[in-house]
Amino acid sequence: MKLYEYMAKDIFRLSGIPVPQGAVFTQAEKVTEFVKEHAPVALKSQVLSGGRGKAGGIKFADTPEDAAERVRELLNLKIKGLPVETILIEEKLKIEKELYVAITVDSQAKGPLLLASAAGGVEIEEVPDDKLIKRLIDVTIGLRPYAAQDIARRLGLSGEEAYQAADIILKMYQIFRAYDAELVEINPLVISKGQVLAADGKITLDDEAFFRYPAEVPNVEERTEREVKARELGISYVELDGDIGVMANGAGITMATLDIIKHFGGDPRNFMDAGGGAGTEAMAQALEILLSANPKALLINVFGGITRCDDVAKAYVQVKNSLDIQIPVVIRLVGTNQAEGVAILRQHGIDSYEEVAEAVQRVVALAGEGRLN
Amino acid sequence: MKLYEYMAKDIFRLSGIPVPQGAVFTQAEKVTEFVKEHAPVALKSQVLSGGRGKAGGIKFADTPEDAAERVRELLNLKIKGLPVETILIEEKLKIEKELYVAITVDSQAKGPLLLASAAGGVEIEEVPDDKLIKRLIDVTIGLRPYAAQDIARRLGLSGEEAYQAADIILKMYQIFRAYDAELVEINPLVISKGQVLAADGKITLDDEAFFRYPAEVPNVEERTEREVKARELGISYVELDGDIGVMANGAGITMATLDIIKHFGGDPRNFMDAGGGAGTEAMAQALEILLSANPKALLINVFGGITRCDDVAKAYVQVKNSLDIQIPVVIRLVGTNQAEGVAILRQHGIDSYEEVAEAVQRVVALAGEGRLN
Amino acid sequence: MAIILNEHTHILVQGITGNQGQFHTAQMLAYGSKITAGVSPGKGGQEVQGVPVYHSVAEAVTHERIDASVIFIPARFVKDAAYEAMEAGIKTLVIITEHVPLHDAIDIMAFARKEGVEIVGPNTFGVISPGKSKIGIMPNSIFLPGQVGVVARSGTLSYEIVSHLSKAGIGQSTVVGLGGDRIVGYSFVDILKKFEADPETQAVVLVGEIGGNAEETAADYIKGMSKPVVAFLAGKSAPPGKRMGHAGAIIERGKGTFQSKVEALTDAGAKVAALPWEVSQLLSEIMGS
Amino acid sequence: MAIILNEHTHILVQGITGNQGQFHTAQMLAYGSKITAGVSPGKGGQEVQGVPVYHSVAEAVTHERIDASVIFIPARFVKDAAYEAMEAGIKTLVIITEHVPLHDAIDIMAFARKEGVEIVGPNTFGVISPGKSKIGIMPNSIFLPGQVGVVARSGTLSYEIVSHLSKAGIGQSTVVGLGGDRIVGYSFVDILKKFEADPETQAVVLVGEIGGNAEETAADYIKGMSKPVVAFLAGKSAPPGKRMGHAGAIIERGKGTFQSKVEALTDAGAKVAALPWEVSQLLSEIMGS
Repeated sequence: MKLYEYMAKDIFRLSGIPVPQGAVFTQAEKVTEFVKEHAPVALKSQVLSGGRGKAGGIKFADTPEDAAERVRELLNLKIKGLPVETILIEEKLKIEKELYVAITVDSQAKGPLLLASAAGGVEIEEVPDDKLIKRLIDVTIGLRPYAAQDIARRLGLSGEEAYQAADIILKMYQIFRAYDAELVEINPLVISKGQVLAADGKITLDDEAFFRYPAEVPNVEERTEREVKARELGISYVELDGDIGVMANGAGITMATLDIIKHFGGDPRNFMDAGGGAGTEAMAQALEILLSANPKALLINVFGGITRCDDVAKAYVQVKNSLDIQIPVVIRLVGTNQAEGVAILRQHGIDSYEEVAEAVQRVVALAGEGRLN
Repeated sequence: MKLYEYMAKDIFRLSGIPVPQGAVFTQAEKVTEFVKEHAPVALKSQVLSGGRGKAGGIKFADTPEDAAERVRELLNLKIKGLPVETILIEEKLKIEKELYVAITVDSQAKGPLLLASAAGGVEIEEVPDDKLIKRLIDVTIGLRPYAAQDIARRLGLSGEEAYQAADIILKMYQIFRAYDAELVEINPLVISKGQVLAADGKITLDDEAFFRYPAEVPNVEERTEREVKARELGISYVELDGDIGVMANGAGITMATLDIIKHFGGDPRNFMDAGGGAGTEAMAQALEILLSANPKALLINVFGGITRCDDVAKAYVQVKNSLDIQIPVVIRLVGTNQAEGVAILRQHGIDSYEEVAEAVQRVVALAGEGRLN
Repeated sequence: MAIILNEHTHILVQGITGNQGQFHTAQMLAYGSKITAGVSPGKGGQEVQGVPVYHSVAEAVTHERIDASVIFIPARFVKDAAYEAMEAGIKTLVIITEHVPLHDAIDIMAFARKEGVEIVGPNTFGVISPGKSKIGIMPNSIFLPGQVGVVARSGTLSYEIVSHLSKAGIGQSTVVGLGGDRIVGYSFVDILKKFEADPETQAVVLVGEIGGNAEETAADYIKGMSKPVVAFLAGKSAPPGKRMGHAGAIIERGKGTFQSKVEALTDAGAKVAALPWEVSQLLSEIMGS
Repeated sequence: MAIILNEHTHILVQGITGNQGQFHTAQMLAYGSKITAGVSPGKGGQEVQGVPVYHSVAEAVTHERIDASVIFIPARFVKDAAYEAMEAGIKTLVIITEHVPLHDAIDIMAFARKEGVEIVGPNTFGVISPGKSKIGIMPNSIFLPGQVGVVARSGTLSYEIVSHLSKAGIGQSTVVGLGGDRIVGYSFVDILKKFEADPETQAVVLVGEIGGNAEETAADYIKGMSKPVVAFLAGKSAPPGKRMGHAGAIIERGKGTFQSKVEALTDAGAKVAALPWEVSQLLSEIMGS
């Protein structure tokens, strides 16, 4: 779960990492008092996607009137398709230096990785490798003061600035561990009037650890209704742009199914890994999600491993009778109890395929026909 | 630093380990209200030495009058020479089972050791080895729930009792680490009306970690005035029963010096490892401590390593002139800058020895003469 | 021979009395796996499919020989179960459970390194040495003993590929599921090394997917391998920034793209199949059968 | 030969710019120790006695060869300094500092085990291989190169004994201070094993004291040693329950008594000297010189 900048900064503040004076607004009318006290100010759209600055999502103002006007503009903005609903207004800093610091996970080293660069303020992908400081963190001892001091020094800091930066880096690591974070990023970490502070902040939390999130973790939902529903069912669902609805069992095979659809000239409407759940109720709800996205045709691709083909067939037959499915459905069914499953489908007049290639070619053709209607 | 039982139980309570209802009293007059509410009660003298029960330090009462009388008796008691000043009064428990659990440090394994026994309530030294459950704890992962559950099961518990006991054991480990403890002991851990609770509690904290004790750690001083003063000087000082004052540099050589004194028929008044501090002020204060214990003679045994003999000699000469030393002092001085040190002493009419055997024989003889006076 | 697992491997099942544990214990026994014990706290003394159940791993290892443990435990308790097995001295763990918190996986791997333990998973279908033994949840029917080693990030996709191999008469020495999470124990390189050293294995199939750089790192190692490698990669059509089911299957910040992986593997001399069923064709060509 | 330390050991001094660090760097250099670098955060680029100072251990190891590090750092920062050295890959640490918190020592030892690091101390005078090199704070003048290995818990007492040896013409191969704390790195057994394996060492002197069971455990090992062992133990007259200076020197709950140690060592075939100066006499008798 990605947190909005202002939420990340709330956590920073709680953890003792200095952030600019700021407040959150959803209405232009309410900004007067804050801006009076802190002008000049920066007005920052709260969205989760990157490239907010380039999209015009950050503005500046010197007076309350000016600020209210800018807030109105921002609240009318859409960034990558999503409307801006919240604005963080902060004192505008006199920035002397911009640094980059992040803690993320290194899959290869199987542990936390600290990234830092003296070239802050730009997207980290644009920082050349020789300007990027990397340090793996051994979780058995954690990030230690000497390591944080070493990073601060290699960022070109010394004296009080180095001390403050090292302290912030240590606190970032504490947040990373205490909040089950996948990413804690400060970009830029700025030096302003001798003080080191987080001018921006990104925190991404691990969805799998939600059961132990600290009480102060907010809930952020920037998903479509269908994605929310799939999430509740424990199903992996990602919405795409095409018109062939896809349900498969297993992340790898679902991805491969999408690839095969593309290969044969089709265009998938979604990624749906329905996992091993072959129960009638689960099947019905998953199909409802698929259908609500208005695809032209559906492909169900099941390789029965743990999932038994006869169970899948039974569930589908039952659901088919209760749901009013108006589009063609192609089923590919192989694996455990394949013969029984295929027989059950056939009893109810439903064909199925053994080869994924044939099934995909069929569904692509059917979707094409659907598009012509 | 050993904590009193009631302090240990305060920490238990803070950490969520159940303890009996109780309150602390220093005056017999104040017990009425508590005893009315919780009678029958147990009255427990708060002392740091073991064997409190055998010394008559624990009593029981059914009524407030009875309790007040017992408290009066206890407040007149001395246990191992120290007067009882505080009484912990607790509800008297209906005890169904008494267990023993402790977490201590294993020097050989270099980590925490959990000890448990189904034979609680007696001194742990009296528990035969085959009835003692031992489990080393790997601090990199800490004491884990499965380990605590395993201990509870091996203590013969099951169901809810096992669950509660395991929870208490996990919390004991948390205390052990969070408070820098050398020992966290519950003896007995009792089962009373289906509840598991700490009927007694011992916590010993590591003196070297005082700088990071949690705020709630109380300060316990059960030392002689001289021991307190030595502690403030950073000198290791232990009071003994004899009449020869001893100052040496190094724990091992100080112990050996006491042994040699005994070997030659003398009796040391104290252990004092004055370490490497050869400054005049430190020397003066250390000597003042020694003299205030009224020994018949003093032995100063210095093997100069880091400590330079000339510095020791200079300091002694200066101090000797300012303090009024009424008893004979024997000095043994060897090691770094030995010749210079011996020369300085000689200039001031002070003899010194090179061999510890000779020095000890001399001081033993002088103390003997002192005793005849 | 085979890697990781053979007919002599004595297996412990942690969480044996749960639904998953019971079902797959039966499946593994049916395949011939040597399951010597199960663990389920509070249920010591019971039996599951004739396998004795113990309260704790410590208890199990004092009574039975155990070489490897397979974990069927709810995600939030997996860390504890893994620690328990490692503290008891077991040196191979197969963690089937999905949705294990990231930081728990990090902690498990750190302790495993300290204790010298090898870990398959989490979120894996397990390991099977066809005809000898399996430790995991893969279907029993699709595998065929033979000379091709298979290593995959994902389960059903590798079943798809393996069943094509088996139908084509191409048997497998061992099939290993690394697991779909961002942090897993064995990496492609770990397994490639084992296949390279295994005299029974003649060629290797690598089934990868978008996200991370595991395939790129594997490519570096493949350059020096003596045995041929055929790869298939899923996620060619996946959009960036979206997690495709697996926690690890996400193109982030321009890293982990399909193209990057195909290029790396091709440059390393591996044949990359465009479609799953082409893997067996490429293998047949290479192995000249 | 010698154990732990010889004339080729390249030494780092952590805390080199402090009073203790500066003084003992000079003393070690005077003895011939090969000190290649020092560390003092914020003071990189300076020199102490001609030794280059670096900001961090990581920086020092990239510029200089370092085989061992000696730590002169205030007690509350020792854990961090030890971690830093170990993370930088140094495999031998000598921790001079006393008053290190018990739990810090526990943490240091746990990480050392993980990283395969050997530790002398804390609260040790260090290690000296007479005539070759020293790492520590022992006086330079009292040692004599030779064939007797000495291992001790405490400093000044071992100086006392060593100076008797040297005066009697009995030289030392290596003298090791284990440290007086309850938790220290090397144990008597670790060092006895090294002396047993060291061709230069002909006999061993063990200087122990009351408290703990290190001497009893040592006795178990001594039973199987080929080389003669002479022991001296301090604390015969110490009362129970009182810490005699060293954190480890306390008779608790009837354990760690003088008698128990003397018996164990005598039973194991070691000669136990009643008085410090008898050690050299017993050695002379045994070695027939």
